[in-house]
Amino acid sequence: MKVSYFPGCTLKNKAKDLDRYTYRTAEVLGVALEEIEEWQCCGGVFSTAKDEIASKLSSVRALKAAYKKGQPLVTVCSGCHNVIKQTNYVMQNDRDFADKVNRYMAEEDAYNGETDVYNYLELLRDVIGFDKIKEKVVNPLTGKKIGAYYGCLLLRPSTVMKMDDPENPRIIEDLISALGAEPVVYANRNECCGGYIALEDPKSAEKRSLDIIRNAKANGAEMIITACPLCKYNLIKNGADIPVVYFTELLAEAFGVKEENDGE
Amino acid sequence: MQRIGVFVCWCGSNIAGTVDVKAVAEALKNEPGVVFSTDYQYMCSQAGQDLIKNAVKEHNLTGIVVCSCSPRMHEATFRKTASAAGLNPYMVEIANIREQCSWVHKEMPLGTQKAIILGKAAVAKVNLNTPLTPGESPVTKRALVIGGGIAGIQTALDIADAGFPVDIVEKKPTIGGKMAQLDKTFPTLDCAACILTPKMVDVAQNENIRIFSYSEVEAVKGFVGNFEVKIKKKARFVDETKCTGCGACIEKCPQKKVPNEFNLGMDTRRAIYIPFAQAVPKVATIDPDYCNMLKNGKCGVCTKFCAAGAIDYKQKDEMIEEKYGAIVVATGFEPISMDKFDEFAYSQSKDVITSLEFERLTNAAGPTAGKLLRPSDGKHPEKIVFVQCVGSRCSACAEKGKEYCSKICCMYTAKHAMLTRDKYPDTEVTVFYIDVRTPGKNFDEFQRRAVEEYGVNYIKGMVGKITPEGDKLKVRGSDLIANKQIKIDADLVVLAAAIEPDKSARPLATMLTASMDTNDFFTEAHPKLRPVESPTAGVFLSGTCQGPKDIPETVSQAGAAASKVIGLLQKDKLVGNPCVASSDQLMCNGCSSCERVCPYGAISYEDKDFPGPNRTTKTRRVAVVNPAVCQGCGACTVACPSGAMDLSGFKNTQIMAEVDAICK
Amino acid sequence: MQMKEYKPLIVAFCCNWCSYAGADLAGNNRLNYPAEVKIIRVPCSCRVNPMFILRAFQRGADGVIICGCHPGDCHYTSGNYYTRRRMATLFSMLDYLGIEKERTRVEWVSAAEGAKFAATMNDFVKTVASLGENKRLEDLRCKR
Amino acid sequence: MQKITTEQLIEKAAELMNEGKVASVLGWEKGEFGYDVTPGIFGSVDELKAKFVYGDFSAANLSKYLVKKTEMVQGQALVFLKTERKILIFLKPCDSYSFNQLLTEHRFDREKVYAVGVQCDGMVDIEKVKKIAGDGLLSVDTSGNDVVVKTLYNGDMKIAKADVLAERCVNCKSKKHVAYDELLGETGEVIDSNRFDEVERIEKMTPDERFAFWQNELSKCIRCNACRDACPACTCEKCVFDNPKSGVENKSPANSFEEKLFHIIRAYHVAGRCTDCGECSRVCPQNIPLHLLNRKFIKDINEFYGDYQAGAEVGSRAPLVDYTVNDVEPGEVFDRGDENA
Amino acid sequence: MENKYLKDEVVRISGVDPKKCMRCGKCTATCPSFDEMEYHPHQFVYMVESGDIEPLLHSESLYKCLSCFACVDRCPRGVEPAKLVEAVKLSVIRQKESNRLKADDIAKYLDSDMPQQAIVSAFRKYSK
Repeated sequence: MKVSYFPGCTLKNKAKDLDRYTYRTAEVLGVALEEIEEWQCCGGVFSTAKDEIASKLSSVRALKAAYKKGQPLVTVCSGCHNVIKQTNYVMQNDRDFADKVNRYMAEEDAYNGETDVYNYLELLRDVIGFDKIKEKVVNPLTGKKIGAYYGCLLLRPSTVMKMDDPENPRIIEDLISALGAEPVVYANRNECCGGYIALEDPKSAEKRSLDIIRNAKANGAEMIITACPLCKYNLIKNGADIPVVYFTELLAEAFGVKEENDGE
Repeated sequence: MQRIGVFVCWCGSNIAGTVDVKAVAEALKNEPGVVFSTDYQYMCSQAGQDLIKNAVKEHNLTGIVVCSCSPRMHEATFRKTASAAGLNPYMVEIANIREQCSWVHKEMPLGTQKAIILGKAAVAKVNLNTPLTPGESPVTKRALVIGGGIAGIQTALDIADAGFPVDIVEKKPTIGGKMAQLDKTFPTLDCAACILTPKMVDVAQNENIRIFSYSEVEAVKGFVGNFEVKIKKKARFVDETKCTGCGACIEKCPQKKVPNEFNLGMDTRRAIYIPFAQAVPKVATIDPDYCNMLKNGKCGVCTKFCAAGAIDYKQKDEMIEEKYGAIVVATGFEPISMDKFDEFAYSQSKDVITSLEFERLTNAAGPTAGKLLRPSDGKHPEKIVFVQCVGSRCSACAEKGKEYCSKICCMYTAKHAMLTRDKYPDTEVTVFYIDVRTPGKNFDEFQRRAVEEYGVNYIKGMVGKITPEGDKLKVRGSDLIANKQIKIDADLVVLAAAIEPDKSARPLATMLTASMDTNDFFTEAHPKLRPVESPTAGVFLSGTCQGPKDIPETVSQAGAAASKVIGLLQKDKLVGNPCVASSDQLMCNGCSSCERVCPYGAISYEDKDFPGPNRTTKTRRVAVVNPAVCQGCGACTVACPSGAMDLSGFKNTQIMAEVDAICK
Repeated sequence: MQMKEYKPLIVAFCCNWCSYAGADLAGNNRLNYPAEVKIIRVPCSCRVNPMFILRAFQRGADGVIICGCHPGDCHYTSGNYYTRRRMATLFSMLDYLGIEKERTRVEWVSAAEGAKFAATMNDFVKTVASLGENKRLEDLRCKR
Repeated sequence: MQKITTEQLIEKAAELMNEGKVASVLGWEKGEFGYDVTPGIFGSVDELKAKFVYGDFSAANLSKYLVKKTEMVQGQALVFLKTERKILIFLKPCDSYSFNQLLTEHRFDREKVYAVGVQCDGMVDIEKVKKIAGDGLLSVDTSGNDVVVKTLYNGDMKIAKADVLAERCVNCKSKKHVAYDELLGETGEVIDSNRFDEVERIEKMTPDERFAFWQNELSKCIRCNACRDACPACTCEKCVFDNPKSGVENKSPANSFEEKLFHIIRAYHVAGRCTDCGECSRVCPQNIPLHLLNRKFIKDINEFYGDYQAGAEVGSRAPLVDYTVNDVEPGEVFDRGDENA
Repeated sequence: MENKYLKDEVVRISGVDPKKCMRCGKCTATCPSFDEMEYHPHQFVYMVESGDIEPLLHSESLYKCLSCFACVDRCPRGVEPAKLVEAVKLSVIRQKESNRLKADDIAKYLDSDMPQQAIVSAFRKYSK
């Protein structure tokens, strides 16, 4: 199957692992990722201001490119996913906004949020199926106790993201189980790591991250996996003394497509 | 042609002061059908009524028009007068020339002219009146109460005490409902079992009451006074007539791992069980989902130990059909699921519990024999946090919470907090509240006692997140008065879950054609004036099926519902309002428009044969109005495209005749 | 002007439980309103068939008003909700045919609102009077 | 021209008849001139071959006839019940809405009907042809996208079909068949049509202009009842205008008001049930745009209570026998009218 | 007048109806940045509703919101406090020369591992 793929700025820079393992595991699963041509940065974070249009145009362009190819749009990075999904939602539900955008873009065919947006996790669960994933595992990660860290971007606002129960998500836990490891459920897995405030107020980010690491460890996690480069950065920078890796890396390991010298 | 008498009342000077009554009587004399016209000072007086009676006899009157005060005042009076004179009471029409004429218009000519026109309209209408006889239907003198909680129990006892037989249908193996699970009751703190179980025994011993436990209503047909109900008695695999409730079978049953629903899954029971010691009927029931014998034919231990020989693995569901005159719905409530509120970590920690679970945890007959111990490790909790309004007053997301206030949580939380501090003064108890709502007798005093005497720490604010870590629950809440974020490392958290109608209510409402609101609470016939009646005649509401309420309110509503039922059942025949709708089947299309607008479910359809040309018979679907159920609003008459539906007393032709008379 | 002399004929359909009682209360409190208003009692506003309204106009009424219980207070629980839909669509249609929309009105009057009843009728009569005689409903067919 | 041909339909009908599935066929019957097609009932393959036609003038909506044709009649004359065989009906997309609406109102028995959906490429309005070609029409045929007309006085001519397309087809609301057992040709989608433009144009007139417009139109009415008789929503066992008990019975107008009364009441009686099939205007010998009354109700209902298409699904609740507690007040409707004025 | 204008502006930008708030404080209870804030989420809602927005304009609290949407998701009444915070912030930084974060400042904050995402997001949030 072929899907449109939006990697985003970080995946081409500081989070090359996330990108590389996405490609590799998708190949195992028979999914061809077709990178959107000349994609532009999503902007990192969604502006909730109803009157901000320009900052959402790059997302609309990506969505529209996928629509023209008749493909779903797949993202991996939580940040990109949140921005693109929220933009798609306003294009579907805010007539006034969509009209303005379409008029600005001045192309013949209007776009009204027709594209299906999947995070790679959702693609694995809803399109491929965790059963199929299980079949592809060659190195079961038996015995590993892994805490899923969702952060805020994948789940909220839940009325828009609709990925999972925002307070008791299962999607990454189910993936961990499918890979043969043992998921560790802990309450702070959907609390914020501090996000972009790390730039201006690293102390604040540190507090947020420590709360998460502590809670994960207290519940028995020996490793944390995430979908977000910024989450990973914050957790590692702020003293995670257990490994923090991307879920795609774990997937690659289980599929036997991770090489020892991979990584930056 | 009618022979109409017109009677113009002076009402002293009330009418005669502004209206020339003689001129009115004179003018109406010439209207079609009028054979007699007169005026009198006080038509409603005995002398005035006698005047009417005499005129009826003397002039062979077939219809009467009284020009007087509002029909809301004396229509009933003059109908009785007509009746006494041997005339059908519905041959009387009133022209309201007081409230609508003499009292609001000052000039005599104007008033007189209008009075004449109103009189003409009434004459025009009477010309088209036909004698109406109220329909009569017999009343089956037996009531059905659906639900055996405190609401159903109280209603059944009150009806039975009035001498009428009552059946209670309860889906669980015992009656008692939610109240049987409670520990103490606010605001008096008497034990729930102590006040409930004697009532349960009363029910069992009352000769007028039959209990169908472990049973469900399957189908309802008929109408007020004449319901036919199918009840499914589920197989309990124990012969109720033989079982003595000795409990020997339970002791020996090898299947010990069945979650005990009475204790909300906090401990286990056997596959054969009696829900609790004071169950009524005290009869064992085999749970087919867990019984080894029923599942794979291997066991049979209970049979061996049953001295009464009551065990019957071959027992089948049984259908009972019974007739009832009235039905009382008392299906009660359930706390909502906490699945969607995992910011409170209900699914993550055994030590986050609901208030109903807390009741069992403090109940002497509960899983911890009344000792307040943490479900996770059996330790005594030193810090307890109560969270109010979990899922109540929640308008953001319908699938998550309920927009309404659940009403009982403020009081039971105060009760829990108080009892905890009373029994374990070393415990630190914090209650997070949005508002404390205590409108009830001795309610606010009770809540203040929790604070002032028992030292319960009330914080205005909500809990935002609970993080289980180690053996603690890290509670993060807000204190809006101090403008602080509060962090408490608690040992136990109790969630005051919103309550919602029992899941069985919705299908039941469909069977009863009783209406429900968007929250699945049953709606009342009138929210203020008829709060215990459903809009469907003969169906009454008792307890929380109608809306959240506490025990005293439930009991008083249960009694009110019973009195309405008694009032209905003591009648031998139901005399209806004859001003009801009926369908001219020759013109009816069977299109269902009328049925859709009928608020009472009074309209049904049947296939009927009609003679066609050349000795043929045509079968068509036509509407049938049940006059015992119809209340006469007339909504159907306008919905009907062919005009087949009409309303006696307010027929299309009658109203048009009035229009014509006024506009002439 | 001549207009002021003109007295319109108003037919008011009142539901038995609220508005008719409201009219009675107006009477009890001696609140005056024009004698041009003639009330027809119906069990519920939902009994009012559009045919009655058109019939009134056909026979020379200048204005028709329908009074019922306030939404939510219907004696029969839902009758006035149907009235509301029926009359909203009917009156809009009459307006579409070029018939003065001021000649038709729906007003919710409770049994306690005697004053509102009188005020409503005063206002309605004034409004209809200012329009003059009802010709349009009669004249739609014949070009003059 | 229609993509689906008369022959294809006859073939399908013959096949079903020969299989014994259907006893008779409800379809379109040729007239004298090619453009005067009428509804017809066909009892045999021979009859079909002789008289059946499907083309640009097969405009009639046949669903209404099912009410009488599927009646449960027992007795000597008809033995409908004894046969297992059904009646075959051909449904164009707009007919299928009427079909569903009648089912919603329990007006016929679905079990007795075999419905074949037929692709429709738009029908031609003969009145429009006459306007262009003038009097003395000898024959009208369609070929491709053209209408070929032979006339007595003005010779032969070719007219683009688009120019003489029936108004209801110009503003076609749906190419989708909402009911059928079998489909011939293709079914399409619900179309975002401009069918309310004309209503809006009238709404935007001043009240005086509106009055003048309708006075002009309705004064043409001769009270022939064709609109009522063709309307698939007018299937009452007895019409109020024929019923002495209704208080409005009349065969011909007693005064000038009654014309208007008839059309207002008729539009009101079908409000919320009218599928906007346009039969009323098509059959009106005086060419009164009666559909503009019905469309006004449809437009109002859509605006006041949310979009509703009668017949889109069986069993839906018509808006005038429904309500919500927050419905618009009749007075507020007028405010909206002012904005338009 | 000034306040009323500002309130309308904030309500317009955010699309939030602060009147829906029932004052339960769950937003503040759940806010991860509570300790860093001078004005807390429930105060934002209350102060916008009452038009008392001036103090918010000068507060550091505007820049402490993480846009984590915990308050938005957990609010029982659907008030969406985070959107109000953002709208108030925008009404400040949209003024001339009022960007919180300037391009020249970036270098001093960076470390070698910081993902681009952080820089882009911060720019989006702190500058117009």
